[in-house]
Amino acid sequence: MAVVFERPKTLIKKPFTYCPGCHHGLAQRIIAEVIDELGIENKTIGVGPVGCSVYIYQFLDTDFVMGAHGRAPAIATGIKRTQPDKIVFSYQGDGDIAAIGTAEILHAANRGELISSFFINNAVFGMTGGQMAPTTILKQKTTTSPKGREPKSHGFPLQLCEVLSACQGSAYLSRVALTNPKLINQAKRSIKKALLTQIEGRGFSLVEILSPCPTNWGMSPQEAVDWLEKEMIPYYPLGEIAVKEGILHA
Amino acid sequence: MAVVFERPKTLIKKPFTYCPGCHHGLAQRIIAEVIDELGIENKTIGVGPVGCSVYIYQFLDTDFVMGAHGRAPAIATGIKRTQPDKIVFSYQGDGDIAAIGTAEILHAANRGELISSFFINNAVFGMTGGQMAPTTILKQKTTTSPKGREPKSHGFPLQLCEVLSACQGSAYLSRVALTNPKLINQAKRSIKKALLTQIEGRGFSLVEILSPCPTNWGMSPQEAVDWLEKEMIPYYPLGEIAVKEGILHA
Amino acid sequence: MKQKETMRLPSGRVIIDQEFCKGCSLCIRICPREVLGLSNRFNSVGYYPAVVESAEKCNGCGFCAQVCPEVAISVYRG
Amino acid sequence: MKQKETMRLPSGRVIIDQEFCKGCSLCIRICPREVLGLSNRFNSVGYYPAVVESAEKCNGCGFCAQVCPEVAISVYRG
Amino acid sequence: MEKKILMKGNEAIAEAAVQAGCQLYFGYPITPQTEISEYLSQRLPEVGGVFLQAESEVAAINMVYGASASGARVMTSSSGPGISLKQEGISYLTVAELPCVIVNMSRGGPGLGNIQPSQSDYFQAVKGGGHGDYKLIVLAPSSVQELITLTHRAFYLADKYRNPVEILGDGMLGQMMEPVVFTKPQFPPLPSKDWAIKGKNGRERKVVGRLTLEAQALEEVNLRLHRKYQEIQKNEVLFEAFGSPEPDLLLVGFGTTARILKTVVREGEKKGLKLGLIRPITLFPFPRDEINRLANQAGKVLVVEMNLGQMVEDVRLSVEGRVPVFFYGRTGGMIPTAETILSRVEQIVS
Amino acid sequence: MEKKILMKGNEAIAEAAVQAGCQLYFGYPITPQTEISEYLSQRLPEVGGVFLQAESEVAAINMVYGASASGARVMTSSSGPGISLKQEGISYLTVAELPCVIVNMSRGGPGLGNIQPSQSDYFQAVKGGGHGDYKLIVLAPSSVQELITLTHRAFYLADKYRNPVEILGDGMLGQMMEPVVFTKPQFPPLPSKDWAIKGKNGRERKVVGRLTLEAQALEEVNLRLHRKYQEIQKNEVLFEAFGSPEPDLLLVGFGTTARILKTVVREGEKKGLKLGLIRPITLFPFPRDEINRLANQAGKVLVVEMNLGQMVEDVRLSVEGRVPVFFYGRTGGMIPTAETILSRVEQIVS
Amino acid sequence: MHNEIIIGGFGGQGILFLGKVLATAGMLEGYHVSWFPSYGPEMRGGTANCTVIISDQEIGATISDHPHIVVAMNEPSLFRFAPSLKEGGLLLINSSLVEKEYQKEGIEIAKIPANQLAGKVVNNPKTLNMVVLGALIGYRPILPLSQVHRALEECLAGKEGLIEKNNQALETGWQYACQGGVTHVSQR
Amino acid sequence: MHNEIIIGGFGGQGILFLGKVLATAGMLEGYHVSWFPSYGPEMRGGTANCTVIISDQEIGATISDHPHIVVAMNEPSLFRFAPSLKEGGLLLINSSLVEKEYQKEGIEIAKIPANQLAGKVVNNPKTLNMVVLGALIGYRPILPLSQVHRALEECLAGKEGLIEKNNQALETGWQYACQGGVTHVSQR
Ligand SMILES: Cc1ncc(C[n+]2csc(CCOP(=O)(O)OP(=O)(O)O)c2C)c(N)n1
Ligand SMILES: Cc1ncc(C[n+]2csc(CCOP(=O)(O)OP(=O)(O)O)c2C)c(N)n1
Ligand code: SF4
Ligand code: SF4
Ligand code: SF4
Ligand code: SF4
Ligand code: SF4
Ligand code: SF4
Ligand SMILES: [Mg+2]
Ligand SMILES: [Mg+2]
Repeated sequence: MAVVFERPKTLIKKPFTYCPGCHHGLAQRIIAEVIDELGIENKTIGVGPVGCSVYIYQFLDTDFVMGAHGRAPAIATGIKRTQPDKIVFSYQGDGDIAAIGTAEILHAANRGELISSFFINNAVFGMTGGQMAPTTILKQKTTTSPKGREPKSHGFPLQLCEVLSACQGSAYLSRVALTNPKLINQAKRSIKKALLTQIEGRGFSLVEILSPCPTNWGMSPQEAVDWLEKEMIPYYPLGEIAVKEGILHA
Repeated sequence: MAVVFERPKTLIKKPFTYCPGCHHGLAQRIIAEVIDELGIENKTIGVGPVGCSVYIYQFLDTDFVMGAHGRAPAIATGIKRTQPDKIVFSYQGDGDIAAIGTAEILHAANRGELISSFFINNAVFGMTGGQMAPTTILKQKTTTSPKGREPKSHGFPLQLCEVLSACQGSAYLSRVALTNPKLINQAKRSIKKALLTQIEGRGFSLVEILSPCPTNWGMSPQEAVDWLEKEMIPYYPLGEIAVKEGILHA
Repeated sequence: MKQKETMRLPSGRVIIDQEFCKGCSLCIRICPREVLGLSNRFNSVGYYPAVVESAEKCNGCGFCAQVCPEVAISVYRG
Repeated sequence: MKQKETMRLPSGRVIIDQEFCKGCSLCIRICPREVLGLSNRFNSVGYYPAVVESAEKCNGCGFCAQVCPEVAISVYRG
Repeated sequence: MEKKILMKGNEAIAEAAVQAGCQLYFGYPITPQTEISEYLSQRLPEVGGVFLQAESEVAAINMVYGASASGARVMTSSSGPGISLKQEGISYLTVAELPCVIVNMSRGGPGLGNIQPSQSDYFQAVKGGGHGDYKLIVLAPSSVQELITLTHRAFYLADKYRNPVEILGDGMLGQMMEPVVFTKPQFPPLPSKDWAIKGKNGRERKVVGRLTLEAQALEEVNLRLHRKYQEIQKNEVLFEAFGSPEPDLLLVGFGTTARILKTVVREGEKKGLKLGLIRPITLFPFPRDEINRLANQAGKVLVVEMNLGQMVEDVRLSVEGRVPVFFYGRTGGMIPTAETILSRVEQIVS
Repeated sequence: MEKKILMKGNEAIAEAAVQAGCQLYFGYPITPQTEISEYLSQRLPEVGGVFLQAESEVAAINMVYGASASGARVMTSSSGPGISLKQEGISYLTVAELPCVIVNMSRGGPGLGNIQPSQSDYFQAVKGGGHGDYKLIVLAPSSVQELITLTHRAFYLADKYRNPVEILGDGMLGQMMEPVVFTKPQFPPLPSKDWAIKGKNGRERKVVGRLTLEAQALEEVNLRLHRKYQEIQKNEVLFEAFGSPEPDLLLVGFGTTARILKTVVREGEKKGLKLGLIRPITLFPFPRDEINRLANQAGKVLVVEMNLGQMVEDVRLSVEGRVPVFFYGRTGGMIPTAETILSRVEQIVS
Repeated sequence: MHNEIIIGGFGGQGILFLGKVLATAGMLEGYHVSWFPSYGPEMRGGTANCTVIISDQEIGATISDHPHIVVAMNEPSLFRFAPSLKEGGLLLINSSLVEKEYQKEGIEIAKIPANQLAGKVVNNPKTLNMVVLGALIGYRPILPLSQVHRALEECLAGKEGLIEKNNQALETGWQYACQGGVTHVSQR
Repeated sequence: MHNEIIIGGFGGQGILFLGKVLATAGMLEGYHVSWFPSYGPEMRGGTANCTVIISDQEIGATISDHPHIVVAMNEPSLFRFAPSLKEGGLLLINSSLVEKEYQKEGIEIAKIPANQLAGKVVNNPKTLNMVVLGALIGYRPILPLSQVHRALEECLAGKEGLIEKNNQALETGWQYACQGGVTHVSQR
């Protein structure tokens, strides 16, 4: 009997600790699948963030380093510069990567650092209970934008991929979502391209994954998926934002 | 007898403490002229950085706040949010604004914070003795890139205006140089536009001023001006990078 | 409660791990054949997990497994 | 050394503050009329400042003052 | 508001800040203090104030710097890792003599640690986590009611001395609810903030954070600050004494620990133990004379902290070897129980 | 290199680091230590190492974290404000038990301060500027030669105890030249770094910086660290005693100050004063027993620092009131002169 | 008078609110009270619990090592908190969700089918927390029921529409307890 | 033997190098030596100075409050450092750049037209620092000239092409001093 779908090898067999309907688990599964397909599980090192994403090390069966909030790209840089033969990726939330860690991700991209970042954009600070993130969309209510985000006091939703696309070292930037099988397949291709960008030594790569946070959005998993598609994607258009051929450093 | 050129009122009459041929003084003179022309000297508050630019407070006759390296945009935000009727600007070097202060300037821009930033890009850390800056151009030798900047180890020259142009709150972004009277006049227009952007409440504004650092470039003032024109401008094309009409927050 | 709820059919076979499932219903929503539903008994963590309700309808497309955030579903065909 | 070196001409008049000047020569380079040159005596800070060498040639265009990083030059016309 | 209401510690601080005239708040979320932000994001706009969630703790403390330089009452809050990130900014605030209130709802460290209550940031708060010879005024509340009164007081002291004030709480104080009464903050009048930058507007221009690149100039600044700290030490010590007036053992603890020590005193009494408790309310200025006096009376001291021994150094410095000082600590978010402390007490006393 | 050469302190540290096998350096320029970066930007690539100028001190310390987790010998350096910014990262390094060397060429603070030599970051280094119950090993060199030997030692101790080591120098030590001889670092063998993450490659996967969200788990970690610190206190104390074996006054000072105190001892001798000097070389672990012993012998202690009184607290904690402890300090980048100290000494002795 | 009460269950069962009403009632009655939630770094559903202390003395720690009352709103919290119950303490179990039996000597065990009562009697499943609170006061009358009603009203200030159903739920639980009484006292 | 020497002037006059050669010579001669630059936050030209201490004892502070020798390579440094000279100390002035006179009792004042000598005699204006150093050793023979030559060679390792001219400059200064001798001893 043909296997249509089974758990990837690199995904440790235990239940995720995420909320029902959260896509953190889904994203991690896809990363695990790509690692399996590339056969790089033995030389991959993940760098965890602070945020709900932090639990990734309990689920992905690779070496892991956990560090301070927002600094994963710097930590990853330290690892990659020490061990250039390893595949190093960071896995970060929007608070982590686009708020406190802005400088670290931007300069990693600008250096063309040979690392890959997977960025879970759920438009809120999930772990701390749903505060406004730089990626919170306009009018979205959060616990620190109780009347909805409005530009005058809170600023605008930050489009990280677009920002990073102005950095010369960014070799591959892509934005994906996981709300249906087609998008999931596209996401998987993007994640694979990102890791291949690294493996081929072409430059910095990042995949932004739009992801629901039903708990803090105050929605059912289904509502959250709908909201993501209808409200979030218009602010964060899916697709490849930067694809540079050749080796940037050459 | 007609006055062709005289010292602006807002420029305190004492000799600059900068090196011969450094354009810090020139930039400050132009800012002072614009302040005079707009008649805003009584309600302008400058925020100093750390770097050679820090001495601005000794020369510009407005209120000033001096703070930590790279944080001027955050300090300016604190001031502007407290005193929305004041004109608040930061004056920062490339190390200050594009290295340690990356997150602060990016988020000030992204919030569309009603402040103006004047950014002196001299492609090195001047005050500390000529180390590589994010803006150091490729092949440029500095005390920490002794063989010349090369992308693989040091990354690429960072184009801050282009990066900030991806932030929705950026209403006016412009890059200028001060190497001849024509460019100086253009620069002055840009600085005026930036302050007007703030005065009219339209959003965040920044003017990047390419500037020689003869001391750390190891050149005579004249050579430095030539080098700036021939080597730097190709990396940092002059012109208005973002000009948004209307009030962004509206 | 059984640990695994399985079904067998010429076209598709779906296994839902009842202890991994958190009852988010995303699989139910995506299934083109209305194969799945929610159990009315909660699992040991306290969730009402998805169960196969109309095994015979399954075409083995794997959509349910693709979208399951808990990687609780395996799908086989043939 | 005199504190101010001045010149008068129908067209232009340039005043260079010898104590502000750092002898960078940028004014000399930009002057379309070759009015300016460097002094061979240093000022109290130790720089050899710019001086007006051919006052009669000045057209009062103000370029020198525009580019002077030390704001050491004033220009008048008429 | 004279009515007793049940209120969460974090919300009590936030409301107390508003009542003390706090006009701006800049912060970045971190458990266990995020409710302060959340409350103020709603409340400050209501009273015409400003709430701004900064991009980081570093940005937040520098926004505080700007707002304080503008003459406003301003607050920020965080916990462990975030407070560490603020150390540079705090050092700058002290030397620019900018008043502000910084809340640390301390949690288990080091590193990411956890979000359970802890007192292991005592050294950081009291000795100076940043660089240079500076001091913060540090207040250690021990109940939700006191969070209110000390928040009021923090704003007053900050302005009185032009110095940042840290409120050193912990996850328990921030998260718990207790009945409180809001009273109007009442303090002596303060000098006007004529140093604040408001645009020169005709008068002499002002500069906040002037450079002191000459050693001599900076030494003068530091000596002036030092005299200010001595004045604070002289004027502002607060502590609470509790239990037997003639104790056989003096307990010393602050904040949450002091609450537990009160239970210990009461339970000890039942067992016939005469125990005294001194609870420093100001950690800087530290009540060293009072501790010294009471310690000598008691003959023995037991310091209890939710860390591995930090304030105990200040207690030792207070008694200078005249009586033995014992220590009991739990760490990493563990809360000492009255039971265990009592058995430690019995060991020492017997 | 057995030859005596004249070398600048900062360059000596940098060269010593290379000799100690330092493979990576991450830093951000700041006076008075930038020559360390500058030297290594040239030197490390020569030996196949990595020099990277980070975008900030925060990034630098986290790059160190990554490199150390990879099992490499790694260093960073900064001064005052930059070290403050590193406090969060330092706290993380301690709890993840990642060895590394951090150099602080201390300058006048607080805030921007100036770039003159200072010792006012003692508390930050020794008590812990970051959050949580942790300790750094802190070494205080006092000559360019010692910068070399202590840099060697710093790498050794870091690896031996899996703990960050801070070298606390100052602007004078960093900027001055003295004759030095480079000797090969020689230390006992170290355990292999089998905890380093190198890709699981068939074996069990490894995780550095594991979460400890349960209080009990974190307490266990902290207690284990605490035992390690006690072991360090037992094994690694270093100090130098100088001057009269039976002094009438014991001087205590570290680093640059101790150099000046040696002059004081010699000048005092000429005036018939019997002075002893103890110079702590390790600030943590602090030579408390030795100071206590010598202090009791001398009967009086004078602590001199380039700050307003920081190490003096550890001296007081060492002698616990048994003999009087006096203090003399300069701050803000001022360097105490032998003359003034001597007149202070005469006051005290008479 | 000194009572330490731990209420444990799933997120969404209204546990923190239950605790708040209880603590408010204690406050209104003139006691010292404290309320302390469990709070995790994690937002992901799972357990929620809180500790309420009501005392005639100043309250020390606001957590409880040996509570006088444990309310187990679901199975995991039963096994987590029941073992620490003080000798003679009350274990109140939401039998709608707890199937397993629990054995411990020297405590009093009471059961209430709170979900059913809230759903069927009160006709509002969300009031199950007040059903349980009513039952708690029924089994252990540490505070007058009237005070609990007042507290409930105070806690619902601004949401007056909810008061009636919740008051009814309180009554329902209280009556169930008073009628059903203690279901089981374990022997030493 | 204990000598504290301050050399002050403009940036670009080779002051730090002068100090380095002097300190190296002291080291080669077997003394304790230290070299300490003034370093500012500012890169903007202006003054440069350094302190060299040569001693038969361990060196304490590497700065000097009362130097034994002050070398003033320009006017600003003359007025900055000369006042602190120790009683009986030597003030060596680069008379090519210093026009003003300086008066102080109890010190020895010597002048050398270093720029002229470097330019005209050595035929290399950049060697003015070595001219001054030669003169310093001429006026105060604290170290053998031969050791200074050796030190110079060591400091120029890798730039051997420069050795000859600099050696010549050293000689020139030294001879100028030995011939001209002390120009002026101020009276008490
Ligand atoms: C320095 C520091 N500041 C704040 C925090 C608290 N904190 C933990 S997670 C988090 C944000 C999480 O948001 P995000 O990165 O979007 O991840 P998510 O939980 O949404 O996946 C914050 C602010 C921290 N741990 N450290
Ligand atoms: C936190 C911190 N890090 C480093 C420094 C040291 N520092 C002073 S100025 C400067 C950089 C100056 O470069 P730039 O901003 O380009 O200004 P410039 O001097 O070139 O005008 C640095 C790194 C500091 N003062 N504070
Ligand atoms: S809080 Fe949001 S991001 Fe975190 S686990 Fe729950 S749904 Fe996912
Ligand atoms: S160092 Fe460079 S930037 Fe600084 S004053 Fe000199 S020329 Fe200007
Ligand atoms: S495999 Fe396809 S048809 Fe079968 S249950 Fe899943 S989604 Fe439905
Ligand atoms: S998608 Fe997965 S977790 Fe959600 S209900 Fe279906 S099987 Fe359960
Ligand atoms: S005004 Fe014009 S012509 Fe006259 S000196 Fe200046 S540049 Fe030359
Ligand atoms: S441009 Fe100005 S500073 Fe330069 S030489 Fe001319 S007058 Fe002097
Ligand atoms: Mg998020
Ligand atoms: Mg610069």
